[in-house]
Amino acid sequence: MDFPTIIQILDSAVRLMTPLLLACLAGLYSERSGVFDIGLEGKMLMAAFTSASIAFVTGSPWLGLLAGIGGAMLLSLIHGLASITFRGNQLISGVAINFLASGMTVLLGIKIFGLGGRTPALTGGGRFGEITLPFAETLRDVPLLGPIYADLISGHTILVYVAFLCVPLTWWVLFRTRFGLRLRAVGENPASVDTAGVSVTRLRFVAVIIAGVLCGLAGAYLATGLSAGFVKEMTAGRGFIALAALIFAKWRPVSALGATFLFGLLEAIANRYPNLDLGVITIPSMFMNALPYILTVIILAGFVGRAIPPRAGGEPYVKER
Amino acid sequence: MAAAAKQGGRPETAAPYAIELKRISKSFGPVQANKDIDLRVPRGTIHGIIGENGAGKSTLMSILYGFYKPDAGQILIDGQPITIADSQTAIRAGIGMVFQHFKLVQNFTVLENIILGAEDGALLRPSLSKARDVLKQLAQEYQLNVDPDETIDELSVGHQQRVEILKALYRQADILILDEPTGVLTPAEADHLFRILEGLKAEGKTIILITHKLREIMDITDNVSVMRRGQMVASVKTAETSPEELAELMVGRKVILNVEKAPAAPQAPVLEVRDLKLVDDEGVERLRGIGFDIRAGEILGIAGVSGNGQTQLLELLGGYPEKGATVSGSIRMNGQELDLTGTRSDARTRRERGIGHVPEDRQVEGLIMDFAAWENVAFGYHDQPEYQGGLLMDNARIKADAEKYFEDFDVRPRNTHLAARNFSGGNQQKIVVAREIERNPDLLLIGQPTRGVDIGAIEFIHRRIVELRDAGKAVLLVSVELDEILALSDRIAVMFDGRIMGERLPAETTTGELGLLMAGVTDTENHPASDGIPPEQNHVEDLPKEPR
Amino acid sequence: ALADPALIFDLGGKFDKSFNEAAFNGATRWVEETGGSYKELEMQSEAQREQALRRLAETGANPIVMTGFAFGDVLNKIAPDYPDTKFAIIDMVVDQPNVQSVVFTEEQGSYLAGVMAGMASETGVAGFIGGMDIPLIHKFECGYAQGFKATQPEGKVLINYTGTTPAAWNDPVKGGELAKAQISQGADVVYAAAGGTGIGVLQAVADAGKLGVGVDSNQNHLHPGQMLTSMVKRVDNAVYDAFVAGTDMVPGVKIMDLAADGVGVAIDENNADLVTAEMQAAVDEAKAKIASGEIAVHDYMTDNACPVE
Amino acid sequence: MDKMPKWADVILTPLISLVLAMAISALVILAIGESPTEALKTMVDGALGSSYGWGFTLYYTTNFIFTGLAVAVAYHASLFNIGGEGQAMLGGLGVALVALALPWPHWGIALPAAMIGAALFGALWALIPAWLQAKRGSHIVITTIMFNFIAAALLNYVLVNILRPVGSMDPASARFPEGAHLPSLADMAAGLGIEWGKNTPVNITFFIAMLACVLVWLLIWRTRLGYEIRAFGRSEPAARYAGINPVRIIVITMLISGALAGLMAINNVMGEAERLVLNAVEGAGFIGIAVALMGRNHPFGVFLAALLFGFLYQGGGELALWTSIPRELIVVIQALVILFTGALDNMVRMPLERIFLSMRKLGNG
Ligand SMILES: Nc1ncnc2c1ncn2[C@@H]1O[C@H](COP(=O)(O)OP(=O)(O)OP(=O)(O)O)[C@@H](O)[C@H]1O
Ligand SMILES: Nc1ncnc2c1ncn2[C@@H]1O[C@H](COP(=O)(O)OP(=O)(O)OP(=O)(O)O)[C@@H](O)[C@H]1O
Ligand SMILES: [Mg+2]
Ligand SMILES: [Mg+2]
Repeated sequence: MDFPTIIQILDSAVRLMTPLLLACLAGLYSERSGVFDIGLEGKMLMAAFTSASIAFVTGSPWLGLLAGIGGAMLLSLIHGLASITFRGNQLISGVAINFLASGMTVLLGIKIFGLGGRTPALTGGGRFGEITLPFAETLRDVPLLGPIYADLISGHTILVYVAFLCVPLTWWVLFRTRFGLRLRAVGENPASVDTAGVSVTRLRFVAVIIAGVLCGLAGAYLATGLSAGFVKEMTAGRGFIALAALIFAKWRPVSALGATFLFGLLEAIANRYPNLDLGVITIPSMFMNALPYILTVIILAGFVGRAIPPRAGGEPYVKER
Repeated sequence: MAAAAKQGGRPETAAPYAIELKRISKSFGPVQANKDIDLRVPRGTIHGIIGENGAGKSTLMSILYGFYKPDAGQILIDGQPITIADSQTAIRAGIGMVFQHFKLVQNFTVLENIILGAEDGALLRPSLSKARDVLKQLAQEYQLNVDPDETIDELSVGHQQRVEILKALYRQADILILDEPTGVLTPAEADHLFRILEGLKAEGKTIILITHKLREIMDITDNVSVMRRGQMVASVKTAETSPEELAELMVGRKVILNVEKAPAAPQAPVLEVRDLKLVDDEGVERLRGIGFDIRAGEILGIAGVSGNGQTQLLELLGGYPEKGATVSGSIRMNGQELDLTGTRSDARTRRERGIGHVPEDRQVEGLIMDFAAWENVAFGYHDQPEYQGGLLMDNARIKADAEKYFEDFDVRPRNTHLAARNFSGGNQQKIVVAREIERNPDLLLIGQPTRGVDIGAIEFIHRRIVELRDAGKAVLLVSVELDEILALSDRIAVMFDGRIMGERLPAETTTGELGLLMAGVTDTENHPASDGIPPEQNHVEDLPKEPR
Repeated sequence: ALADPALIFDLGGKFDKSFNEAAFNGATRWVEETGGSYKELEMQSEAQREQALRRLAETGANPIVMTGFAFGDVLNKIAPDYPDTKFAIIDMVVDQPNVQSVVFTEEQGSYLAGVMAGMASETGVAGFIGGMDIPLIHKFECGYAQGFKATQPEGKVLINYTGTTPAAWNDPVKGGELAKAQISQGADVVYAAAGGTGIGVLQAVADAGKLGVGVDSNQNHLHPGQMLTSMVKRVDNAVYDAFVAGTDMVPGVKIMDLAADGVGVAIDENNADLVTAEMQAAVDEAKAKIASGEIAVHDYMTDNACPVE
Repeated sequence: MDKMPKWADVILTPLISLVLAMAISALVILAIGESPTEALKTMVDGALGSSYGWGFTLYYTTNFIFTGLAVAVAYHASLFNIGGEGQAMLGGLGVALVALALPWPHWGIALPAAMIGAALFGALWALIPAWLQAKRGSHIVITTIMFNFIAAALLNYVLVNILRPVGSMDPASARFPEGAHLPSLADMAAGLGIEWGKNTPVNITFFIAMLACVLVWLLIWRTRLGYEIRAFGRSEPAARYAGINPVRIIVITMLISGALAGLMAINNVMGEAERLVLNAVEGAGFIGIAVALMGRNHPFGVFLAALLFGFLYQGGGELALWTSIPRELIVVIQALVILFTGALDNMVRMPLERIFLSMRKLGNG
């Protein structure tokens, strides 16, 4: 594997991990506050649809992005209503949201565009373009660092950089601000927050809404960054992978970066080597496709210990029975 | 009703009361926890509240603190009517509360817990550094020393409670509510706490103290109110009442406050423990070579400040040392060696060997809170032959036993189909004790038997323990309540830092001496610190000498 | 009265931008020309196949056309129950007296696409991206590879399959990523046989300024100037013919090969500039040779293997 | 000391929730310019209006019962088994291997053998995640998600490269021998001289599913193992205090769970398709999660929820087949039903409780 190849694989990994990272951070906020969220998939899907639609109609990816955030947030609010206000089962609510999104997106798509659930392809200005960072070209020839800067770091859509900025930001919010302190507390022991005179409901809603925003970014990136429009079920299970990454990362932002990068990298490698020829046998494509998942299990079992979720996670806060 | 009319503790000063509750009512669904409660607490006094488990004490105080909203009634602070919608309001009104089940974030540091909800500014750093200074002052002022950077789960319950008190003080509470604060404290810790309370009182702060211990009431309260079945049945000046009267007011019948028991008639050793060592998964030595015997028909009391290995000892004897712990030594039960490791070392096997166990924490270990009471009655014994009907369990049989236990132990409410969590702690405890005692084990391990339990229940549970002993069974009693230890034990061993510091006979020792041992002060006279060989071994003939 | 024909789409749905859609177009053309009406159904579950076939047969629809090999087994089972109804199945051979089995020689069409790719490619590396790793798609892949190697013997064909779940047909993101991976390995012509995933592939290819090859329907319009061609599989003709023939549809195997214009490469205003004269010539030559049998394009299905690569 | 009578909690609340869900669905249908009443009529007729409709409804119900029970059993040990999909796929493989192994003389012999195959493969697919959870603490949610993908890859490979008959375009196994064909309810009814559900896929497995419900109920609430599973699920420390071995419980529970998921294959693979196709499970594993949660992890609840989903599936299928309403509408309706009956149930329960309390108060005086 020569250097350029490595750069290309890493470059691909970055693109593949970005939606996972955003969704993973979304889940992090929600679950740190004690609200489990297996509806990441659905929220991303909805965001992908709304962003693609609006981006197509208005021709502006930014308006699309707003719409994406709006779409995801709508589902977040449903999740909040069910699992916070009405203390419903958070898992059921999440499942419902996934169904709702996969149905609604196509239904609306057919109704609006009549393309069997797809949105028309976005052309030119309708998508987020790739940003070339300053001096990328001039620095390209610098050995080692040049290509890393020019090919790996430069040349992604704005949302990629946003996603990566979200990691230190999340860390800072979580561990350096009042909000973060309360957020972590409400996920560990809501009664402690309640008796300290802070509203559990408000905190959790804020967290769930932030999750919506991040899922919105993720969905918009899928539909208006990576591809040019919405295709039904286009999230293709990424929400669940993000969930896995979240647990993998033990609900910590920086580890989340690592975990999602690992998933991205494994997939990129599998893409690059679709059927490894081991001389004796060539591994069939199916197994190369499954490789990321197999390795995940191995790594999980081998190197990652027990993951303890936020203590109050999944439990609605009930004072009076 | 008339009870409220009997306004004892009203002082002559016409000054408005720090707290005045008028006709407070609260029900949880069908349960009326508080009914038309009146309460007046003069400023600068310590006011005791007593009552049976489930009488409504915690609820009433939680209402005052804005944790629950009352269905009806009025609250006045310093004569001003106020609606306490949430704890925020209560805190602003200068009310602080130490809940019986602490409201701390386990994996937060002390400092973080202190500032939670009382941060100044959106950034943590400044708040933390400010809190650090304030904490220093408070610590000196009230001898409330805790390491601000420890995480809560590293702290003993006693220290956790300090954190709760500091939380209140940090918020400048001048009305302080403590719900069963001494339930988890050693006598020393308790005395320390009371000195603090006296200090606060001297500063003119008002204190409400919920407790099940009449001695504490008599010692430090100015007035005391008694609750029963959700109502306030009396409020009297402490000076004008007696423990007996209070007990009767509480329970509604005469209560014998001191255990009377015949002298023990010990026989052959049932349990022989030698050089027991346990190192937990963090590599901390929890047991450093414990050795003792318990003979049939005697109660060995183990005194000690909580966190000195008693829990590990009980769990190890009970057959479930914490995960990843390494253990060594020997345990003999009725002369038979018990496995310390492997599949035959589990709790199930221990029970087969005739060891019953009332765990220290009834809510986390002793019961499945969501199971119906009758199901809990089989817990741990669910695989006993008599509960099996072919492939299935014989639930009818279990229910029958449950009814019997409820009858024998007077568990209230007398409804075996309620979930365990809907019983008060006292009654929860009765269920556990009943389960273990009715099995009539050769050896009963019993930890903190009466923690948080009302005197009616305490009297009852104590009596049953003594009866078991008189039936020729062995009992290992672990308690942080010295009174309890002294009242029940035939022999007392004191644990400190994973060792047994020495053994005493109740008749021949004093709280003072025990207190010293509990603090790790080994005395020079003829009781050396145990090196794993029980002191009395030399005068117990029938003890098989082990090869060393 | 003359019975209405019926058309059943496979799970992909009629707007799969691919061969279900092609079938739909055929039906639509028939409607436009004859003004007739027909019944159409979309599957949503495996268990419904039999239900749909029987219900249509019982409601008197005739002929009944279905797209996709997945119907083969069921059709084989129920066709005898409706001897008076004519059935047509695409991509599968069902040996029943009242069934017409329409099979396409995808390898031949793909061969032509491969030839064009061979001539268009400057790097000598071509890419192929399939949906799921199943025999049908290997047919495309193998023909394409043969055509490419025929023009660039030293050339290389990169092959990727998107996934192993139904999502593999609807994952444009992964499709795009695979395309980028192949491009980064030098591919400058990429052929997508992956349904909805293909949309992402062709998009990524166009973004990178490389050439894409569409599949099934004529997809040249997706990225004018960036689509070398599309390997069209005239499912629309098959459906159209069946509908036109109506109840007189001839049972038996109907092979839609180059000769029958069943497969081919689309050349229209969208890719006219890309198709050089010699490219055109090469394609025509290959066509002729295949027709004459001089070139025998290997069919993956015969031995589950591909001679090249 | 409940706040309202049990019947109100288990019957009234879900019913009202269901009505709400349907009301919203109606609005959605209106929004896409179709007629709710027509849609409802089509669905009810198509799913429940004829023995034919029932034949499909019950077929889907059977699938969902198995996957629902699988999730429910694991849930009692507080294990969230998202792997039903993969376990059911492997179960299908087990069935196929058994069915194709011998020229079975009679289904009566083939069925038990195939059941063993299905249960075994399903259980084995659950074993690894279970073991990793028990021994290494690897979170079962991740591992089961991963194993769904791995199962799909495995099945893809096996069908294309091993089980596919030579020359067949279809990535599917060969047809099972006659002797391995299960009697459909139609056949059985016909045996009794009744004309019922001709050409419908529902088959004898339906009874097996109902039997499974009863057995699971017995297991969970009447056996020692069930007692231990529930106890462990509620509190691990308590379980250890009671001498319950966590590793044992986790592994056994997941084996049972996986086996149940695997058994679904008896219905769809052996009973319906009579061969193994790539897309055999069709997401039933995920529906199982909804079914279990909605059924409150109680076998009877699971049965009802499965029936409801069977109805929605078949009714929705009819809707898509015979009207211009897109099939995705049904997914939306499913979502709303799950949401209202499963997650927003307190929205209905809370006011009801208040009503009943006040009624009781009036009653008391
Ligand atoms: N959150 C709650 N939900 C429902 N019922 C409750 C709740 N809290 C208390 N109760 C019920 O209200 C009654 C009074 O409970 P409370 O905690 O006030 O008693 P208590 O006097 O504190 O008892 P203890 O001495 O055990 O602390 C009990 O019957 C209890 O079951
Ligand atoms: N959320 C709740 N739902 C139902 N009952 C409750 C709830 N919270 C507390 N209780 C009941 O209220 C009563 C007293 O509440 P509390 O938490 O004070 O119990 P407790 O103080 O631990 O009892 P004890 O003081 O005897 O140990 C107990 O019966 C407890 O089971
Ligand atoms: Mg209390
Ligand atoms: Mg209490």
